[in-house]
Amino acid sequence: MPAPAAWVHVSPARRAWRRFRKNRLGFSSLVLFVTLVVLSLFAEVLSNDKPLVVRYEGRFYFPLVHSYPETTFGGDFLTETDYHDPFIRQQLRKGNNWSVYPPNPYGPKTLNYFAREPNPSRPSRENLLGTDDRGRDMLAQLIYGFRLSVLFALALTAIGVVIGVVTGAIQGFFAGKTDLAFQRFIEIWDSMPELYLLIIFSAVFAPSVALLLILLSLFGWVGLSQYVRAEFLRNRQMDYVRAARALGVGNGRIMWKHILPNSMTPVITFLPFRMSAAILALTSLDFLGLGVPPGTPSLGELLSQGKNNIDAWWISLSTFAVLVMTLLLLTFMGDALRDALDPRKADA
Amino acid sequence: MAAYILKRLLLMVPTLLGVLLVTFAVTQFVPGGPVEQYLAEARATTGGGGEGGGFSYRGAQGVDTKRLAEIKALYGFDKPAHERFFQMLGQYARFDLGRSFFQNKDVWQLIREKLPVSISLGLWTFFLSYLIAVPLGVAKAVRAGSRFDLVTTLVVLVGYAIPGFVLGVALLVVFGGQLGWFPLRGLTSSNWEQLSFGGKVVDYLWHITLPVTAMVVGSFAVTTMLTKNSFLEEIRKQYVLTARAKGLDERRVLWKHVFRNALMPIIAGFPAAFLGAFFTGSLLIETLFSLDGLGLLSYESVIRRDYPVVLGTLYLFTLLGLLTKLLSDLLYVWVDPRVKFD
Amino acid sequence: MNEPHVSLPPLLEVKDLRVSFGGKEVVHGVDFAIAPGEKLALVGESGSGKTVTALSLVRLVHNARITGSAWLAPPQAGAAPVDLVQASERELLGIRGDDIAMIFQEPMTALNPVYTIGDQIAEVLQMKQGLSPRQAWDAAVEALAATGIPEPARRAATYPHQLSGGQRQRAMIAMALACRPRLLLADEPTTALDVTLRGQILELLADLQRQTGMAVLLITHDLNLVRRFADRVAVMEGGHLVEQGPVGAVFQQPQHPYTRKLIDSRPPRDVAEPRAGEAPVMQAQDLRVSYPTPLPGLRGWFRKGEFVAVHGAAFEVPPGGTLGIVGESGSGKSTMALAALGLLPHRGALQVVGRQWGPDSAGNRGIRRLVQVVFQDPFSSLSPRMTVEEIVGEGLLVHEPGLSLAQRRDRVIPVLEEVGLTEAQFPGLLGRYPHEFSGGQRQRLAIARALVVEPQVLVLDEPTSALDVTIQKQVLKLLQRLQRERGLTYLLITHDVDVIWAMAHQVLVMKDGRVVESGPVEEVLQSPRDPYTRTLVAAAA
Amino acid sequence: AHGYALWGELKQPPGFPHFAYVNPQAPKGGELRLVSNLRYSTFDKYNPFTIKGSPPAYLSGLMFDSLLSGAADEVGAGYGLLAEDVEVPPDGLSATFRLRREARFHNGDPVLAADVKHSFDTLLGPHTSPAYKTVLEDLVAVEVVDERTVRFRFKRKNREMPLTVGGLPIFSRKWGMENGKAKPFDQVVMDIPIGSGPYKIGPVRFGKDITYVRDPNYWARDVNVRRGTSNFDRITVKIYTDPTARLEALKAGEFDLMRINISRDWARQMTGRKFNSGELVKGEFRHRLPAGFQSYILNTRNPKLQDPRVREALALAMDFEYMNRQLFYNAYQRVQGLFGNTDCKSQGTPGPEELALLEPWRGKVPDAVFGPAYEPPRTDGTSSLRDNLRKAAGLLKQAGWEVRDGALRNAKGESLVLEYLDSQESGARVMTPWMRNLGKLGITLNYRPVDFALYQQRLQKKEFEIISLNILGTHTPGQDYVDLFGSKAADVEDSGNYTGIKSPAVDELLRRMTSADTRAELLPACRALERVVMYSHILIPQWTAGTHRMVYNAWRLQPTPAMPPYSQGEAWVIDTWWARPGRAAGPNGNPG
Ligand SMILES: Nc1ncnc2c1ncn2[C@@H]1O[C@H](COP(=O)(O)OP(=O)(O)OP(=O)(O)O)[C@@H](O)[C@H]1O
Ligand SMILES: Nc1ncnc2c1ncn2[C@@H]1O[C@H](COP(=O)(O)OP(=O)(O)OP(=O)(O)O)[C@@H](O)[C@H]1O
Ligand SMILES: [Mg+2]
Ligand SMILES: [Mg+2]
Repeated sequence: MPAPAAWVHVSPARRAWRRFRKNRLGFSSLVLFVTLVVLSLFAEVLSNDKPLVVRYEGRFYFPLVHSYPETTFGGDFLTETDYHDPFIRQQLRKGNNWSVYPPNPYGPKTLNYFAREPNPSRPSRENLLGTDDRGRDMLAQLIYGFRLSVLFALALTAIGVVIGVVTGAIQGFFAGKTDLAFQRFIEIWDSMPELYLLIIFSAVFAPSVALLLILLSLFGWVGLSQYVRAEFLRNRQMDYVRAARALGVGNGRIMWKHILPNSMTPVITFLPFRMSAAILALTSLDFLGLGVPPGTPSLGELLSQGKNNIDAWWISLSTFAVLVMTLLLLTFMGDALRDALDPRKADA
Repeated sequence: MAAYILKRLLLMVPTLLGVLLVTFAVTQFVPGGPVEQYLAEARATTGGGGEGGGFSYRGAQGVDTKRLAEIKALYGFDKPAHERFFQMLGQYARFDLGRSFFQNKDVWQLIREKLPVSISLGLWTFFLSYLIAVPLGVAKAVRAGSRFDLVTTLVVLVGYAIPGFVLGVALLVVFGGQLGWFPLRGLTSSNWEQLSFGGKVVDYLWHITLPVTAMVVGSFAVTTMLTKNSFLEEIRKQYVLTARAKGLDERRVLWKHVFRNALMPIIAGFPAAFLGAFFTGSLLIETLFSLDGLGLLSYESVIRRDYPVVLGTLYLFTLLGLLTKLLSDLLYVWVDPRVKFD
Repeated sequence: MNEPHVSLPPLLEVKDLRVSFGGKEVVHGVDFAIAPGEKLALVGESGSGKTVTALSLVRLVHNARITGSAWLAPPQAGAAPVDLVQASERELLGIRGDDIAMIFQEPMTALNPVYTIGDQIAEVLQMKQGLSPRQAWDAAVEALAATGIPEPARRAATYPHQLSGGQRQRAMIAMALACRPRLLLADEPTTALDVTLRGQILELLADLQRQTGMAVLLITHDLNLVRRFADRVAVMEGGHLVEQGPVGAVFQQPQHPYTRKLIDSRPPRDVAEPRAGEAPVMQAQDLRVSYPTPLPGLRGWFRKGEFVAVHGAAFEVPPGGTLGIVGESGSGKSTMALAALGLLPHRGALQVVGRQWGPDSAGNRGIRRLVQVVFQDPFSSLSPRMTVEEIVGEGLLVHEPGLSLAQRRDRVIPVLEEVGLTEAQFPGLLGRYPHEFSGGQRQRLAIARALVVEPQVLVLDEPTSALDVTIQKQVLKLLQRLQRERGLTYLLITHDVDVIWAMAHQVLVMKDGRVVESGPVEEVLQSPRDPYTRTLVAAAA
Repeated sequence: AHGYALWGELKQPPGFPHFAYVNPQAPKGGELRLVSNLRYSTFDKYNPFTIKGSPPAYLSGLMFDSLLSGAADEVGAGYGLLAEDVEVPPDGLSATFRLRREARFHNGDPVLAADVKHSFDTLLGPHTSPAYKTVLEDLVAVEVVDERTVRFRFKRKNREMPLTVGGLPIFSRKWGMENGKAKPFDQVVMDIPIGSGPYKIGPVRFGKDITYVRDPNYWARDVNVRRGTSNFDRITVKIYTDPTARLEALKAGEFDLMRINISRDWARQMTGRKFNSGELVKGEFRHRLPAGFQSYILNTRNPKLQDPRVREALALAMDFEYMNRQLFYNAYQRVQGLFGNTDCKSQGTPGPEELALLEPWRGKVPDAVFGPAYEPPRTDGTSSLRDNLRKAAGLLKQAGWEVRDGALRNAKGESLVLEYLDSQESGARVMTPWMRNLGKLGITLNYRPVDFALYQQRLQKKEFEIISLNILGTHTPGQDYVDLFGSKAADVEDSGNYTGIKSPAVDELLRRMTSADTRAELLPACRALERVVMYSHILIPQWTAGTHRMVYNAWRLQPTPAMPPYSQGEAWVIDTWWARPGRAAGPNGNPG
């Protein structure tokens, strides 16, 4: 019987990947999510107030790459051109001049200065999803907000998961004194007046996304760590752990290879939720002046705008839709991942 | 076991000390203590002209240094920090939580007053969310991958993704304001005293429907998914086969055999959920429905630098938190006899 | 080939049963029938599909496609028979437990870890016989007692992980028998039991059979058992039923070559003499191991009781020697082995390769490599989320971190081959997970895992209990060869006197936590002094 | 005299029958339902004067009388309420009040001089808000002359003092007495105040609602300053902690009156069944209250903001017309100067008196002060934003700032980056257009929201570049302006001189203002000051609402025909409106 070579070299990771692929919902979620993230990485091309190409008086200009002062196009100011300014638009339309704008001709900070309705204005031909309460285009806000929020959430979640898993694993695995001491530490740490710490920080530092990431990471791991600890407390008593010990496997590897894969349920379950919590956390600190720097588009900010402008349904509805979609994609991916990591699921 | 419990109980003393010390130390560095806060409040006025005006200025109302010293003494800030700390510890040892800086009450009394609201919201939210989430999670696990699973995931996640306050506002506007089916604020009607017992019950339920809904809708997604995944993890193990081979019906297999094995992660979330539900409350929902609960109390005391309330509630809740945590650790052992803490 | 043996209409008639996992068929059309009250033994090579066949009769195989038919006669004459393969889940609910009970091969993983065994047995009684909780509990204790578990009342209140391998197995049996099924599927029910207990269990089965007319499908490797117990025997090989017939006939005139091989195999004694004069590799003096047990009532809150599993044991194993440990189930053999491995706290002196086991396991890393172990319950000792390659290769990764992936693989594959697991037989072997194997295959994985690091001392706790005689022979031969070539030292725990005979230099007999007899194998087996040893030897003969 | 006026002329003669703006025949009865307008969520005491705790809304106005009563159609005047006579000697160092014989506290006791002294002693005591001590800075002593005569002695001549002391609440000595002994004032918490006002405390649901009930035997019901006022039998104040819930409750008919502060709510939210049916009515009432000057404050302590041309350029980039249209629903008017809506406002070119004050400083003050009055830049009509920005760029260039590498830089290559400090995130919305326009000039304006306490701290220490301040106006500017613009205040921590302006000219004008003896002296000084301050470009004026925006229930409330010009809005309704008979019970008996 010839050994089918294809089988031999299928690593467990490949097998897991195959199982992941088999979950159609999860896999298409992954594809969609990655596509969205990648697209949002190119947000500048999709949604921007600067034209992609300008032809002005016989010459080509690429405002996306280069910044041209307004004087280039016959304006008054030496600062970068505002391509939405009616005067400039007129200039760019004169004679043989032409320009190509991105599909959505608004950047994250572009005000629709000439909107017909007070801000927030409802969806119109100009602003497909309306404007927010500052007069910025909602679609642009969503695109850029999605990018920032998702990247931020990914980072925050990753950090939180790593710390949470490591601390939880250590407590659960060693139990006894280690656990006792660590738990007390967590109790003290967790009851620290977070808000005051944040206020102190905000007095010292100017708000930035990085600072926010650090601050939120300080406390974001505790919850997960409790779950991981519980799982480890149970699983460390399993026979296969004892077997690994007998084999001389070190504690680190026992935790990592033997116990952790069997303790992933809470971790995987929480991933999507932590992500969306992180997205919301981006603005929860705004009132302390610790949110993202004001004016940075983020989904959280849009949500709070939605709350303050309940009659402007287009703000809350579209933000909410993006949020739900993100959460759904993540959950389906999480489900598929869970299946993929479960060897008892049939894979071939 | 008793030794372990005793050890844990004894360890609560240093833990509490640590918590208090850390918090106290932090409060020493927070800009704008109660004195400044007081002065700012005395200076700022409400109302005024229009939007974006910062705070209003009403002529010179500067406070000279003598008066400043008086106010400081009023808040006990004339003494050095360590003295205040030890004084506080002495009080706490006797379960005297001190008096609020800004309200004419002691901390106990404040907490006691806010408890009905917090317990009302917390109790219902806690029970409803677990009572719905766990069976739903089990049902989803059994039917993993089916249409039912998909649809419920969708529903549950949509519920989760709506921030509580947005949902609260929506409920309030639609069912409270537009339709007028539910009251807009409070736990009871103004004629509560005159109602019969049954009437009181109905009135109470009528009042808490909207806030509890707003809190519950987002609260069971996590538990549901956790239950589902935890069940899925267990459901393929061999002992489930044994249980099936014994001829047990599906309900018994799930609820007796799998359930207890899958319970660990659910229990791990208990202390936080419990404390969160009962004692932290929800600031936004409380504000929205004008419910005067602990959420609002904690938030306002933090923002106004009402340190006795901040520290007093912290002390109390930490103590309760430690106890629930001990309880949940003991539950681990009870649920899974293999768990050992040594 | 399968003319009905008894004239009664069959209780169960299996036709062309095929089972496949993910497109790969492992049972290729099996036909057999069992009459009421009949005892059919299913024997066959490890991995030939016995367990899968049995499980598919109650449709308890995950992710498997089952075809063919298995008609179960109705309890009352006149009602329609049920096809177990096609029956609805609801129908099966009524059948499982009531009509067909199952004893699983690996009791550790098959028992619910969070309920006491008493609970698990009583549950059946409550459900199926409508007993009150109290009555059910009492009946459960009785059922345990019937299986020969000492102190059944106390044991009923313990959790599966607090029992010895044999005790778990008996708990499993008690549970299956509790509901008085019409058909018992017993998958290797006695592997962890010593000969005397085996007799007792068979007695128990026979009793029941007399009382209720229960039919038994006995899956086993133990041909003695088959001879003594079964009416008919069916032989499986590679997913096919190759031979079937009355026990006497098959044993006297085996038709199929595999059957012949099976019947002829008896592990030959082939032992190299240990290197005398050298310091013993493992040495124990006055070894005492105990487990904490809860005390009842309020006292239990403040103090823990102690169950002493091994009292004052002493032994010595010279390099290249084999110490066989036999003894009653629950007598403390596994406990002693675990202590010898430094996995349990112990008192008394214990020296391994000239070193004392320290209290902390981290400092013992060096010894770990030299001392390896094959656990009694292989399934639970294999990490469920690791593949064969990872499981077997792990020891290398830990002890020879310098090896590349390919080098490791080059070491892993031959060892697997030596225990009879080849890529040819199992496509994708290296990437498989433990649950995708049969009981015997898992046991061999555990052996391979221990062998791959080339230890000096090997503790083998029932290493061949799940292996059919042919594979057993192959494995024992391997062990003997390794001993000869590399001077390996074995601590061999087994119930199988044949295995002892084939392998051991010295024997140690345990009962109730004490060593009752020890000495060179010839001496002990040929002129046993202790009454227990005597029964053991007599029963095995 | 029967009253006291800042500048000596009372509008109403002695013995006038009632104020012109009330309906003396207004029927009494019915209920007025209000919503609490306080910042904190509950009330926990009935004593509005102590430091700790929060009293219910409207309590002190409804329960306490004062010696004098203001008139809503007149500024700087008070007419005797508890006092039937007030005498201020020409030296202005004291004021003597004679109490009315019929004045009674709620417990029936007469209001005596000793009560007045007790009230002031208490307010100046250790347990009350320091604000009282600040306003009574110039009070030296309160003397009981006889049973019903009380004299206040002042440190120095201060025209406002008689009005100040006449306006403070008077309460009984018996308030807070326990077994004949007075408790320390800070422990007087739940004791029902013993005042002499028109209302008493009725049913209370603690922390949720409070109802004030009219005292039918109110001693002053026929006194001229009270005639036709306090017409509602009950005034219920409900507490709603969330603004959204409050609005919804309004729409559901839970209140009879609510003042709307946010233009968006006013423009977009006031819809629904009750508005369509005409039950709820949006009322915009133009007032003549001083506009004050809500402005962006430029801190000139900062080197970047020291050049007036730079500051002017900043002002030019602010496009108020856009903001009003896009953000405020055209609800506001531009603030023009310091004294909008008052006689102190400067108009046209300076008159002779103003010139007399200004001439000595020619050259030391901006030349523009001698021209037409200040007017903030506009973007409608003749000039557009582009023009303004062009002008601003020109000014910046003169000041040595030019655009290089995409940013505005000075000779040293430093770019112009400014920070706007705020304590609420929502302010960003308003700042966005200005930030955008400044960006066109190459100026980066960062928005930096911080926690309120931190904000206070930075303000106190003057560590900011730009903030926004709502400075309330007054018809009688005085000492406060010294604190706002005086050189001395510029160096005092915690002073009101946020801009850091230090100008001898301003100091001199302020001196003239505070020492003015007549209005004729005061007004030119004020106007000259306004010109100098505005042309110094230290403030960028923002906007102001010239109206009170209130929603009221027209089925339940009957408004008086016209709002007196100096009314505070809600007070007008509470004091002078009455319940419409017939419909008063109302179709909505919703319990709340
Ligand atoms: N879940 C699974 N997925 C894939 N293959 C499986 C699975 N379970 C069992 N097998 C394969 O099916 C075959 C039959 O297994 P089975 O457990 O029936 O053997 P067995 O006859 O009981 O052997 P043993 O005596 O060793 O227990 C084996 O080759 C095994 O590798
Ligand atoms: N964790 C435990 N807690 C308490 N008692 C235990 C525990 N593990 C084993 N025992 C008891 O210790 C005794 C010895 O068990 P051990 O596993 O050593 O038996 P054994 O000789 O290996 O038996 P078998 O042949 O059945 O495997 C048994 O009576 C068992 O009930
Ligand atoms: Mg098997
Ligand atoms: Mg054993």
